[in-house]
Amino acid sequence: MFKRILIANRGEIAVRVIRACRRLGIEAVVVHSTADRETLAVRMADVAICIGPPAAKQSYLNINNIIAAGELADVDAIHPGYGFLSENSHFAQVVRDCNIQFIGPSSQSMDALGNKGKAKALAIDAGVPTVPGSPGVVKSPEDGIAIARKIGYPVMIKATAGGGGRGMRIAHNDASLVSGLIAAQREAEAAFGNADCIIEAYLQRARHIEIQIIGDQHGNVVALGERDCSTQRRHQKLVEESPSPVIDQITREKMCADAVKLAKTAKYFNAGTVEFIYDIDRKAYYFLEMNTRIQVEHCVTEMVTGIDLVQAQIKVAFGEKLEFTQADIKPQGHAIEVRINAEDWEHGFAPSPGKITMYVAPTGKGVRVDSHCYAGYTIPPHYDSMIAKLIVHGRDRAEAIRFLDQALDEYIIEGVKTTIPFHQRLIRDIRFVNSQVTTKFIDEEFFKAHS
Amino acid sequence: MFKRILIANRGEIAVRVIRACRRLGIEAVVVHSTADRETLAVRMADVAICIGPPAAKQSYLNINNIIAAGELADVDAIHPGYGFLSENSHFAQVVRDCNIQFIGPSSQSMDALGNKGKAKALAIDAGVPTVPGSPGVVKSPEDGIAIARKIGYPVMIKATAGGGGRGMRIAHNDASLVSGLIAAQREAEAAFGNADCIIEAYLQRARHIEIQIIGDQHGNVVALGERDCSTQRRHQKLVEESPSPVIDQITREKMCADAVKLAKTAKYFNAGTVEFIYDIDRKAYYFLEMNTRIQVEHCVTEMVTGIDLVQAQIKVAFGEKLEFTQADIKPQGHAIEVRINAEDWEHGFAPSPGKITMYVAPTGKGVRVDSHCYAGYTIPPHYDSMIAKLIVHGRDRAEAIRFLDQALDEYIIEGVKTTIPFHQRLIRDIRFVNSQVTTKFIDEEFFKAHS
Amino acid sequence: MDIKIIKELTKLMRENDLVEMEVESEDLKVKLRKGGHDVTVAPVVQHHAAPVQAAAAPAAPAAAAPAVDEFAGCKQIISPIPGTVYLKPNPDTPNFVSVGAQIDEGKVVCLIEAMKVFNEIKAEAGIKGTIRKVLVQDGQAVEYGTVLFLVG
Amino acid sequence: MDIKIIKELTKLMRENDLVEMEVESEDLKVKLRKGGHDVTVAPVVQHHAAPVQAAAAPAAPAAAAPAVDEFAGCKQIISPIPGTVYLKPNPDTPNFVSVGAQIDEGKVVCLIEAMKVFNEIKAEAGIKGTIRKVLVQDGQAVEYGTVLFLVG
Repeated sequence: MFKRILIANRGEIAVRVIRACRRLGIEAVVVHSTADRETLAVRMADVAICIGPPAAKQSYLNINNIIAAGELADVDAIHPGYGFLSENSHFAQVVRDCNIQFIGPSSQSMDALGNKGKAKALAIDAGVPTVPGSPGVVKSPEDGIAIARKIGYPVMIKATAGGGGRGMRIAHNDASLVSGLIAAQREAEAAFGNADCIIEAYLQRARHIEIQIIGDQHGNVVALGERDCSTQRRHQKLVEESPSPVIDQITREKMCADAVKLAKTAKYFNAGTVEFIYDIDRKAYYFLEMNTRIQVEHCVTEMVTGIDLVQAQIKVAFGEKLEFTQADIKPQGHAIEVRINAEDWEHGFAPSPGKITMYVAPTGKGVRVDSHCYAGYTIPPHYDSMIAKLIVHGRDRAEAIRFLDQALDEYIIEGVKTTIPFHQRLIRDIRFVNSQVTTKFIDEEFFKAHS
Repeated sequence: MFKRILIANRGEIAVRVIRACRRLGIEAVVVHSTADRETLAVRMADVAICIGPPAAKQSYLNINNIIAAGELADVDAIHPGYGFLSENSHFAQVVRDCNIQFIGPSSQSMDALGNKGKAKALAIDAGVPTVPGSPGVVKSPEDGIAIARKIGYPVMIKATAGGGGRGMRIAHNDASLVSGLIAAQREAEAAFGNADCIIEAYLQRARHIEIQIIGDQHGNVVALGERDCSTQRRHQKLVEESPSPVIDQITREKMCADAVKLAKTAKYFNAGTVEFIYDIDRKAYYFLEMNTRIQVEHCVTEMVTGIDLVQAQIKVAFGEKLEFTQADIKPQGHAIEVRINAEDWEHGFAPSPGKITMYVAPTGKGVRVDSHCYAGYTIPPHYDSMIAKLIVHGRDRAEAIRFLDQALDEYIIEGVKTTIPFHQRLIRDIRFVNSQVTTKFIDEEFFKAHS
Repeated sequence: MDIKIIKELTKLMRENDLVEMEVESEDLKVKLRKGGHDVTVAPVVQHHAAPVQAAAAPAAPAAAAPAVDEFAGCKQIISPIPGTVYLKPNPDTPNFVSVGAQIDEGKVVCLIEAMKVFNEIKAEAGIKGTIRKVLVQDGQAVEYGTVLFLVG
Repeated sequence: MDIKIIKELTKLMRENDLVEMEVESEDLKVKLRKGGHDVTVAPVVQHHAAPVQAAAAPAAPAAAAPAVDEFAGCKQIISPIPGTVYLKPNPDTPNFVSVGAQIDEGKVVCLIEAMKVFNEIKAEAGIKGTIRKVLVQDGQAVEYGTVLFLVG
């Protein structure tokens, strides 16, 4: 097994990876910016190395300094976490060129799957259903209009390099298609340095359902069931759960089989997530995109399957074979995760960085909190506003919601505003309780009802 | 179910009972001394009522004020926790006389089992093996000598009203028997207002093994397996685990059956613990005493059985039937609990009260922390020094010890001295790892090896 | 910490006739209140959620906080038990004591009903003088330590 | 917070010739250190457990902390990358710079080996004057922000 791993990330995922390293007897090296000296990850790490000033571009995205730190600390492997450089195939390649193992897929499959257009083509090749849309990049407004008319309005315009809701636009007619396409291209060029966009059918009532997979370097790929992440605000996931309350066992198995098929087609190894959009009315699912990294919401799958995904990820990166087969995966009970952020939910979820003066996390049977925060910690304004992920695991969805309600009630965080009150309202909303939420629920309905 | 429960206790067990109440939809009323205004229990409770000044005698042992608080808050039941009034049958009776349910056994069975002499007689009646010794209270030094000679030296002199190691003496010959008996009687008179002592054979190499039982008011009693609490310092438990690494399945089943038999003989309901001493050389067990309350180490049993003992205790107090039978009890894996105290272990475990300035509890799969502490909390000097119970649950003992090692390493507590470093040494001691510990190990061997 | 900051703050209080002051910065929290007693050491029953007489209780200490100089040096009579205060022997009679009443050790000042028993609350040894302030209302729920009267 | 308390403390420091001071009360924690640079903003690689060059590193900042007045107003040259410092071009030659050397913008002051590459560290724009202090040793591991030289 690896002797020493560098964690090129921060916050809760850095702490999470350190915990996995500990369990595997691996030393953890954490790199950090000058703003992150006092973090729990720095404190827990065996070695901590400062790599730059607060701005992510000069620290957590600074490939040179990260590699230099890895060589200085003589690490065997680099874990990229999520966000930052986790899906940067150039970074993965540089790491490997330096004879350091990258804990992720090959640069080739990352390239093939990380680009929305290429990934869709790959899905079509593999026979995985995709949202009706342009066969590739839209070449011109005229090309776009032709495609949109063929699919039928409304359509979605998406930047191929986008993610997290950026570079997306809905068009209801030819005019808004042209203006939306130009705007999306401009936004994508500015944000990702790549203006390429595609067009897809826009589903009116949809749920976001994703399949967690993991593959080893020996060609084995196993699907670990789905996560339903339909409760989103502006395409940002707020709540994730497993199993999905809206799909049946046959659909579940088909989706899992398709996810495995896609991963095998791309010769994928590492943990990964195949995202689908599920059309509630047609009861049909379509491939959306694949994330070639560990995800924020991986804990939901860990709770129901009992598998430690980060440990498994490290093991397959080392070259080990998966310790389980598809037949071993028997998810138990129901798990829900909510993201507790330092945000003022009543004022457009405005970030609320600052010092946490009091912090008591909930605990008890079926309650898990993944966090890097503690009383006395100052949340810096430079990065995301996540405080913690609260994950509950009950025998069924009703029990999980009850546990969640109690855990949110018990959670004490003072000094910054948090999204705890938002989640308390959300999980008592009858639409959430009855699983009638679509991906548009929060943006279009929830706030009207709760203001 | 009860609508509102008063918790006549403090610290982690008050928090633990509040959590159980929440899960059952019951309101929690916490009573507290003036020293405990800032505690987590007071903060979490639905209602908090101050009942007296810091001294326990005037607050947590002040029956009048506790009952007055219960009537003021109009509660249905009182949970006594452990320690304080939890085994005071007079208190139980007063509570019931006020038409409040006492979450514990009947005063009669509490009386019969709480007194060591009576309990032993009851065990003999029930056919449960007891340590060879005096049939009842030792009437005179001459009587004592006769009994001791019959059993064979060394013998143990024990106050019938004693507990926690107080009022105990070992005698190796007639002379030390006489002096020890007189001293023990004097000590017992002073400490418990009752000078009665008994004499028993003194086992040279013993382990402390106890059976967790729970009974309902319909005559059902179920045994939930054993806990091995052999790692003790001056008769104070430091580490508890389940299953015991030294007993076989046949012995386990016999002990469980005997515990159930004893409880049924005493018409016992409530959670309870039947304590045995296990003679390593003779591979024989003897009844020691019974605790008629929830115990500190109940969490160990919860982890391996999956049963929430505090919730079950509240349910049977309400009159519900047990939701499981003996056949349903199938303990899984191995659980270990260590008590993290605010004590300076290098200086005779001297209490180290004060303000906790930094607090980050470990987390992760198989890790549970029951605590009332947080950064900013001041541990008052008036009560016990417990900070937290750290409980781990692994597939086997080796995995549990590994989890424990990692969790202790992760645990950050600053501002007070803690027993974390002691536990880190202990669980790496080859004698502990190989389960060769006797109840005398810490006092007689560990400190010599580690100083 | 340096006493100067406190001195400065108390000077500000004096100059502006303030009785209470809270200053909080990122690392420093100062709370000052003039006078002989600090209400925080004698709160009433805390009702966090809903149940018993929720609304009345938490508001009480703030409302009852007296102007400080006036009551500086007063002694407190506190409740020794959680219960319900009765200021008069029975509904038709006057209060046991009112502001201005002279009391002496052993004088009954109110009743506290606890466990169906009406406990007479008497001025303890050393409590002697004039009732300066009544801090509870008839029928109010109190806990151990709730200040009932100020005597000076 | 009030600056007075800091002034009082610095006065105390001045009067008693102290270079460092930590004051902590229940609510207040003050840490003062005289001089032009604060070591806490420029630590070297932190080695918590065992692995890389464990012993030498944590002791370094305290040992290197200069008497304050002497270096007040000095500018810092920091490491832009984690790596290993080399003070001389090769083992047989003198250091690039030593205490007392005059430097100007663009002057190479040391090498930092990172990723098998020897990076020349040059005085940045605005850094000009005399090398007053060398804070690292030849072959020492540094991280981003480690102060290498003081220039005044």
